Amino acid sequence: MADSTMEAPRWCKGCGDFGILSALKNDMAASGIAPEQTVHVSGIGCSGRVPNYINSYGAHTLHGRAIPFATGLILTRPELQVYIESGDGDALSIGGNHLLHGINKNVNCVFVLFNNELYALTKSQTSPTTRQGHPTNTQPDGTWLPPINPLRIVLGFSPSFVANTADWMSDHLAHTLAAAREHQGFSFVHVFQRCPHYDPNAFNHRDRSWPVFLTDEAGIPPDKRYKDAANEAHDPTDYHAAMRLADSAHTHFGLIYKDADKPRYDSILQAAASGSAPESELLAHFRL
Amino acid sequence: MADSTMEAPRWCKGCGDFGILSALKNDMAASGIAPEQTVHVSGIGCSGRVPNYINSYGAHTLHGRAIPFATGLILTRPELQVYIESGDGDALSIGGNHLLHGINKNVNCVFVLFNNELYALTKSQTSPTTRQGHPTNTQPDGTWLPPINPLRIVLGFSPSFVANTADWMSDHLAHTLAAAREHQGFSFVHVFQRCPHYDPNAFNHRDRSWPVFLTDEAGIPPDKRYKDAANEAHDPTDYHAAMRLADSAHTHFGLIYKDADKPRYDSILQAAASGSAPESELLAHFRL
Amino acid sequence: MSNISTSGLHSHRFEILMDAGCGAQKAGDILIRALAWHGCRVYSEPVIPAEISPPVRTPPALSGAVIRIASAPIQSIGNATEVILAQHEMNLETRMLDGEYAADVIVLLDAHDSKRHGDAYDRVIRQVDAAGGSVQLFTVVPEAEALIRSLKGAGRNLYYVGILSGVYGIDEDHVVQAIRRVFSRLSAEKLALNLELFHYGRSHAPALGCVLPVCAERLESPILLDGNQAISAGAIDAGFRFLSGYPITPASSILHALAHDLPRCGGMVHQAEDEIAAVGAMLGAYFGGTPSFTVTSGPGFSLKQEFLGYAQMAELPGVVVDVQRAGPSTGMPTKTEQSDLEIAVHGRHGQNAAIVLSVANVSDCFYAPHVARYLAETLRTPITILSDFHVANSFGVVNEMRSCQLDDVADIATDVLERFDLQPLAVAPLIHPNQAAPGHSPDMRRITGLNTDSEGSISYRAETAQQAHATRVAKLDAVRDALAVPTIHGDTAAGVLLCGWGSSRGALYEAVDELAAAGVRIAGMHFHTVFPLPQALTSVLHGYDQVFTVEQAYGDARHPGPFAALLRQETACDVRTLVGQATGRPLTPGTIVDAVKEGAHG
Amino acid sequence: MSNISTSGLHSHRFEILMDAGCGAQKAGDILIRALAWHGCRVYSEPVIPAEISPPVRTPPALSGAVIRIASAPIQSIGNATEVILAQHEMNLETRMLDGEYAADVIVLLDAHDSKRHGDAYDRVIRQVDAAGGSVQLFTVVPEAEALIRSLKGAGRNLYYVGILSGVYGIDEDHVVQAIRRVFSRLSAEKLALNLELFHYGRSHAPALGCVLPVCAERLESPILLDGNQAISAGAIDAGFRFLSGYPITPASSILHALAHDLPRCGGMVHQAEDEIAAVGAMLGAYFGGTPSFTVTSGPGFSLKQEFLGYAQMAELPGVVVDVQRAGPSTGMPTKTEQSDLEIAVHGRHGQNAAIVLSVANVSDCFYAPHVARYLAETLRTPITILSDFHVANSFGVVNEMRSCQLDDVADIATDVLERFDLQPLAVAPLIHPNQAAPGHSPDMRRITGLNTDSEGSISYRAETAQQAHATRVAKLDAVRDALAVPTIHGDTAAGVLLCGWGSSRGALYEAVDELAAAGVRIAGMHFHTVFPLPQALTSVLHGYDQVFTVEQAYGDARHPGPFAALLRQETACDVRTLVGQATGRPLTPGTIVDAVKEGAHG
Ligand SMILES: Cc1ncc(C[n+]2csc(CCOP(=O)(O)OP(=O)(O)O)c2C)c(N)n1
Ligand SMILES: Cc1ncc(C[n+]2csc(CCOP(=O)(O)OP(=O)(O)O)c2C)c(N)n1
Ligand code: SF4
Ligand code: SF4
Ligand SMILES: [Mg+2]
Ligand SMILES: [Mg+2]
Repeated sequence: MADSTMEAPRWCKGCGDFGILSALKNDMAASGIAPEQTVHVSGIGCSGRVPNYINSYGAHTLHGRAIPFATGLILTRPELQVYIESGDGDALSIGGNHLLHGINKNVNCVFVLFNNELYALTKSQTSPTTRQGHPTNTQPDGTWLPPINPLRIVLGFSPSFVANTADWMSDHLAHTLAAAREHQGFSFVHVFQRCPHYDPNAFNHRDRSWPVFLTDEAGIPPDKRYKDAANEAHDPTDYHAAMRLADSAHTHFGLIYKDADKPRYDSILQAAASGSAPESELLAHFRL
Repeated sequence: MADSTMEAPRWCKGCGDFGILSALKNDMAASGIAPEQTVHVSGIGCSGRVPNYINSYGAHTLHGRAIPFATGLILTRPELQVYIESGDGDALSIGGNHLLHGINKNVNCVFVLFNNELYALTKSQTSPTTRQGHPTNTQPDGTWLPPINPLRIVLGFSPSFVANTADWMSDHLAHTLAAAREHQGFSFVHVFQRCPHYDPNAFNHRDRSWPVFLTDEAGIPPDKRYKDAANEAHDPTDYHAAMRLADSAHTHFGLIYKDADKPRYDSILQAAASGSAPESELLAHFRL
Repeated sequence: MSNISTSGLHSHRFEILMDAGCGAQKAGDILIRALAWHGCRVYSEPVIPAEISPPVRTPPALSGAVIRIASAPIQSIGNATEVILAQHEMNLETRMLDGEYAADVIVLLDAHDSKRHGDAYDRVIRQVDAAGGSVQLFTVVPEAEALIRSLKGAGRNLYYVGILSGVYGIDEDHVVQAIRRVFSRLSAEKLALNLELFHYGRSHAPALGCVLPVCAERLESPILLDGNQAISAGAIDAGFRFLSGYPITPASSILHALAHDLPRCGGMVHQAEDEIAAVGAMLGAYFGGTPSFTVTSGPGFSLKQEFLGYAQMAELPGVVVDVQRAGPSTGMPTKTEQSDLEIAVHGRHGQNAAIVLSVANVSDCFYAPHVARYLAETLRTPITILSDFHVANSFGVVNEMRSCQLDDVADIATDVLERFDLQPLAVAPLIHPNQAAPGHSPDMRRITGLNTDSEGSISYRAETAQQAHATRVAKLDAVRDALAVPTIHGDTAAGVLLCGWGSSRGALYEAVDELAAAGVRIAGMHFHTVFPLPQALTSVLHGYDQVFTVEQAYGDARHPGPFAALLRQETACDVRTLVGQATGRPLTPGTIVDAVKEGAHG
Repeated sequence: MSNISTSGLHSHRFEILMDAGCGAQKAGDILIRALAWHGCRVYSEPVIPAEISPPVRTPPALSGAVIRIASAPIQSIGNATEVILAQHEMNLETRMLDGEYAADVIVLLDAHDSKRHGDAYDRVIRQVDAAGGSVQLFTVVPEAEALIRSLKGAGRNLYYVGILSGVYGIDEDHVVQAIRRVFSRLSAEKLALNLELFHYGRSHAPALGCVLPVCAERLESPILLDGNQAISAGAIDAGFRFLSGYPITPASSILHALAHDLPRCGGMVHQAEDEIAAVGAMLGAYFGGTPSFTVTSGPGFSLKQEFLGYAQMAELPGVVVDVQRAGPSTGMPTKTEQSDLEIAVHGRHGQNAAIVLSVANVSDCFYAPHVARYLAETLRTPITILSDFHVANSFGVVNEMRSCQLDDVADIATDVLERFDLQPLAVAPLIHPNQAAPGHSPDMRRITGLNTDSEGSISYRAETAQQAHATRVAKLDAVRDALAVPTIHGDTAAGVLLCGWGSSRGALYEAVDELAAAGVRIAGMHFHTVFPLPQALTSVLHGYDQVFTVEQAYGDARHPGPFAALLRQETACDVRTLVGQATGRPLTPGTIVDAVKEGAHG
């Protein structure tokens, strides 16, 4: 262990977070980027613990606020590789507005949404993605509203990269993270994440024939271990096709949408910041 | 004037807010609902002043927070008619997350977005809807990013009612507000609003032939005064058609989308709140 | 080493420690009930792990119940644990770091893990021995182990319940009854297995010669609940029909309880998208005339401040329950601290000090919502109730609280107000005459966060601004004037006064009693209403030679803790902090006693 | 009534009042420059309307410039206006409500609107007369009116500049030069028209017999700027390269200035989606090693608190400039108040009092960022700078500040620290040894808002929690120990002490001087660093018979204002508030003088 403050994961047995953690570690290794040039930024939740378990720089920030913190870092240290880890409550409930503006600003980072469809760390409350009817501690007679559709919402924000994957598809997850990292901009990676402790019946993860993998040259290859799964051709640059796919995001995995030309706020600000006017003349303008 | 605390509007000459204010007053009159059964709730901005200028109950709340305040009111007083007034900065910058969740909860109210494409009250800063290149005090060399598309974003939130209109189309505005009020749920009314003080060149409002009005039986009738304007048939229940229209929202006016069946959080909570268990037995459960 | 020594009030403390998920808290629940039925006064505190289900045999996995029994009413968890039952040596070692064990502690240690972790067991046993305690290893009988295995590890806690109930000689019927009650949702079959495990444990209990402290005076109608359950029930009884909140430890269980109960009483719980929305919805509902409140803890409380300032400006009532946890920032969510006094009083921009109540025990928790609603609606201002992790989660067996079914706040019972040292307010200053809710005509209320004059119209005039400030201060004065200086506990003629607030009451009073018994002349004063403070307090405090605070927040002789700072600010008396403990653990009487004794020497 | 009486320091105050959008502030700008060139010391304050362009001839439309000139350095706007030029009677009537006119005020009132509003004119003129002042109606000459009409109403302000420059006999060349400077972006043609209007006004100026107070000592390199401009320039000079903020009055103009200037120095301004995001981005940038700050005002400051507590916990540096406005809540955004002292010190959940600096004038504004950055980086903690609407918007003519181009904070000049009564810190306690920024290996920093031990590892242990609190308190002590008690202004042997902070300095010092001149023995003490306070302060304050505060926040003899409360808390001295003014208007020397005199009688 390279660092005294790094810790052993404290998640429940069978938690999907373990799979995402290894995928993130593997992606760092695959990237060839030095750990000290990598920063993991997270919010609060079970998912928020990731930075403490990875050998890199890390910031476990506040509930819902990982994106603003990361934005300041990315703007001023463009050479760093930044990953953001956030839960469905963190990103879509308290932090929804930062997600909108992060995606709109399209700052360069890999954003990983750990969607376990509930608030786990605070012991099972309804989150925006909890399925209707599922009982939680705040809606004990069953969650009242249908869940929001994260992919539809994110597509509404006009993103530059949206992919759908799952914690249990290690191969697909690895390819997705790599594609997200290689994309220059805000890469939104939606990961279905199992929370066996509070919702053992979520997701159809045992059925290997059920997923449909999206295929395209520029996309993410289907998971090799899912031999019986169907493939479906999809052009990730077609926004309205992506929008239609969003409705079936519980079965369709892969690169949903990509816009390589979306302007990046970070590049624009960095370009503008290239001046170096003589500081000593700061007050000249005010001379009488 | 019915009330000592009602005030005369203090907007600049030619401000589009005047037109929206009269439309709101007219709609109240048309509704037949008593003023004391009506509440206007607003955030902060030039637009936020509306409740002070209307003869009804009013709450001029905090910047970006009109929706949460209104939500508490609507949940507990379902018989009231609630209008929410909010600016593009108020609703889409600081208040974006409340908009997402207000629309998702689909509580019954008429939400009016005053989109003047900048922060006016604070003297011209870039807002999320400011057009790229337009100089403001915070981006003096011209706004860096393309504007966000409010209709696309709102459609991403899976709304139940979305309409597009403009402060200068008084007839169309009136019909839009009426349709919004009659719809039971969160009615999102996007109004292009002129701010001649800071952006005299925004919007193509002098050209009466330019707007395209959407037509449908269940929709909003075209503005009668725009005789040369084109009409275009549009089925407001077709989500993906609405999504495509959103991209041309600077020219297309009318009812973009409507979903009469979207569940309403307010009705669900009100139905659940019908119990009247004997309070005196509150502690019975804890007896040893 | 056979007889357990009990203090003056015949109190005894023991605890059960296990890995998270193994049922230590259920075991505690069963024992508390059985002990209460047996006739003991009981006070209990859970040890709650910080993670959902941390890996077994790690420090974060520690979960447990600390139970204190006594022959007289108690309101604190006491000083030191005299008997421990621990599942394995790691639980024991972790908990020992808190330093809350009696020197001669007796540890009953399950030997189950000792084969694989012999060295660790030896090390920990030596540690206990070195400190003067003793460890008795025990082995779960093979038949029971087999049963537990068949239950996939469950049921060990029932075996431990058996052991402890045997050690203390708790009436077996009471224990069985308690098991049936706690496991009322279990299938008959599963219940039978658990009862079997209980009996195995009971028949193998060692004889430690413990004598149960039994209270002569029986409670009339004893109930068992924790602080958050009491606040939840109290809120309904106080007439609140709308709760909006956002999940956060340790406040969430109020949301959970009321999500179940409020709809059944015609109310609703709204889980908002964040804490700003939660407080906003509360104010919107109150604007509509519905008694409403919100619950939160530290981070959420910070987020609510902007709206609380708005409520003062717009004259909206509102109630915030802040269940404090250890801070700053995310801090230690499952640990206790009196961390939010400063923000509660002063935490908003602009000048708008707020009225703050606090709770010392479960009975207070039930009545605080009534008093908060009374003040909020009378003065049209938001009120904060400060609870804390300790009160929220500690179980007390108390007499059932009186149902008030408060409708019009003017009807509040004076004895309920007196619990918070209050009389009915003599005057209720208001900035705006019109406080009508929608539906009333003709004068329709329009609220704003902008400065307004006495009519409610927006005004930027010098005079109206000063006047509005004066009226807000007059609201505080109205409370100040209605407040009595809290009754002295202990020696009313002493020269030294110890002050505390909120959950420190039990420890403070017990410490004063113990010191009195030891011949130390000392007085204790406990505050339920923490801001404002009674007008007469200044002269009272200046009457003492020395005034100290005991707080669960950082402070020392040179650095007044937050409550000492507040008393200094209000009275200009040189109040110092004697105990300023920000460890995440509740104050104990012993810490206070020791600090007083040390102070007397040094 | 021909000679204007000036006080001891030969000061004189006049103002120009117009409807918003008519150029009153441009007129003020021209006059200030011309007066400074002429040799006067100048201090000026704008009257800013609350709305963008409120309807003309309404109270909210009032816009103007208050200009004080003197024969010696001044730092306050003084007491009372002696000459007013008003566009119409409504401007005059509205402003009179502030009650800041000399009894014998001379009003030059444009008769332009008197035909349509004759009754109103008469009423207001009678009002002025009744108070002892006098009104001289004047008419803009027809040729000029015609010109103004051709300019669609613009240019009237230049005519007024002409009148006032004539009244005071300001060197005409200086005025023309000032006009050219202020209108440097105007076309030659438009400029010529404006100059023409100026000349019309000048040639029709009445003779009031005013003598300009000229200062013997010329400033070496005079510059003219307001507080927000000075903070903006200071921030660049102090090495800040990242500003994140969200627009809010009266802080926005810092964003505007730096949006222009920072990129030219290799930095950037980030307009975030809200204030929470703004402070978060600031901390993220500082985590990356870039000196960063954020600017805000009241409502935004409330929203930033959660992240400021995080910064203390995670040991991140950061600087917040809070330009205070009148509160609570939305309050009066275009009015001044010392409203945020309490939240700045105490406004976060958890216990984490923060270091707070304040500024008294434009020179302070330039240097405060340096000191804040020094403290923030040395102690790895966020620092707040409290400015206010008055300092932010008041123009002072001062000697050009010395450029420091601060790179390594250890190189900060001691005279810059001394401005805030500070010496270099002797020790810099830290919770965590590892403060590396990304890019450094091998020990990679991981931050969290959870409690951590001295290695930076998450810890829920009692001991580490207490220790982390102690270290945070030690950071405050490090500052406390480096602070000197501020120098006494006035009678060092007086028994009565007046204390103030931030922008009250000019008024406080002038009042003390005036009282001394009148034979009253009194001392003044002004604080730049408001929290913590110097260790020796307790004994110093206890040495006085009476200690009072003068504050721009609510307080009175019975209710200590926020600064009095802070002094009481820190020193346990019975500090009272003598002037507790929360009117939205800056403190004046006269208010303080009167209060002292009254206090002496009553
Ligand atoms: C401001 C604030 N509000 C609330 C909390 C309590 N809290 C911690 S995690 C969490 C939600 C976690 O849900 P999610 O983001 O889905 O993460 P998960 O635990 O499911 O991975 C909440 C509400 C907090 N820490 N801070
Ligand atoms: C918390 C907070 N932040 C900032 C402000 C300052 N503020 C007032 S209005 C406004 C933006 C107004 O823009 P918009 O919502 O578009 O309304 P408009 O004035 O254009 O109608 C801002 C930033 C505030 N009042 N409160
Ligand atoms: S509670 Fe759920 S999300 Fe959290 S660690 Fe356990 S399984 Fe994972
Ligand atoms: S600034 Fe713009 S939005 Fe505001 S009142 Fe003037 S014209 Fe209207
Ligand atoms: Mg989750
Ligand atoms: Mg706007």
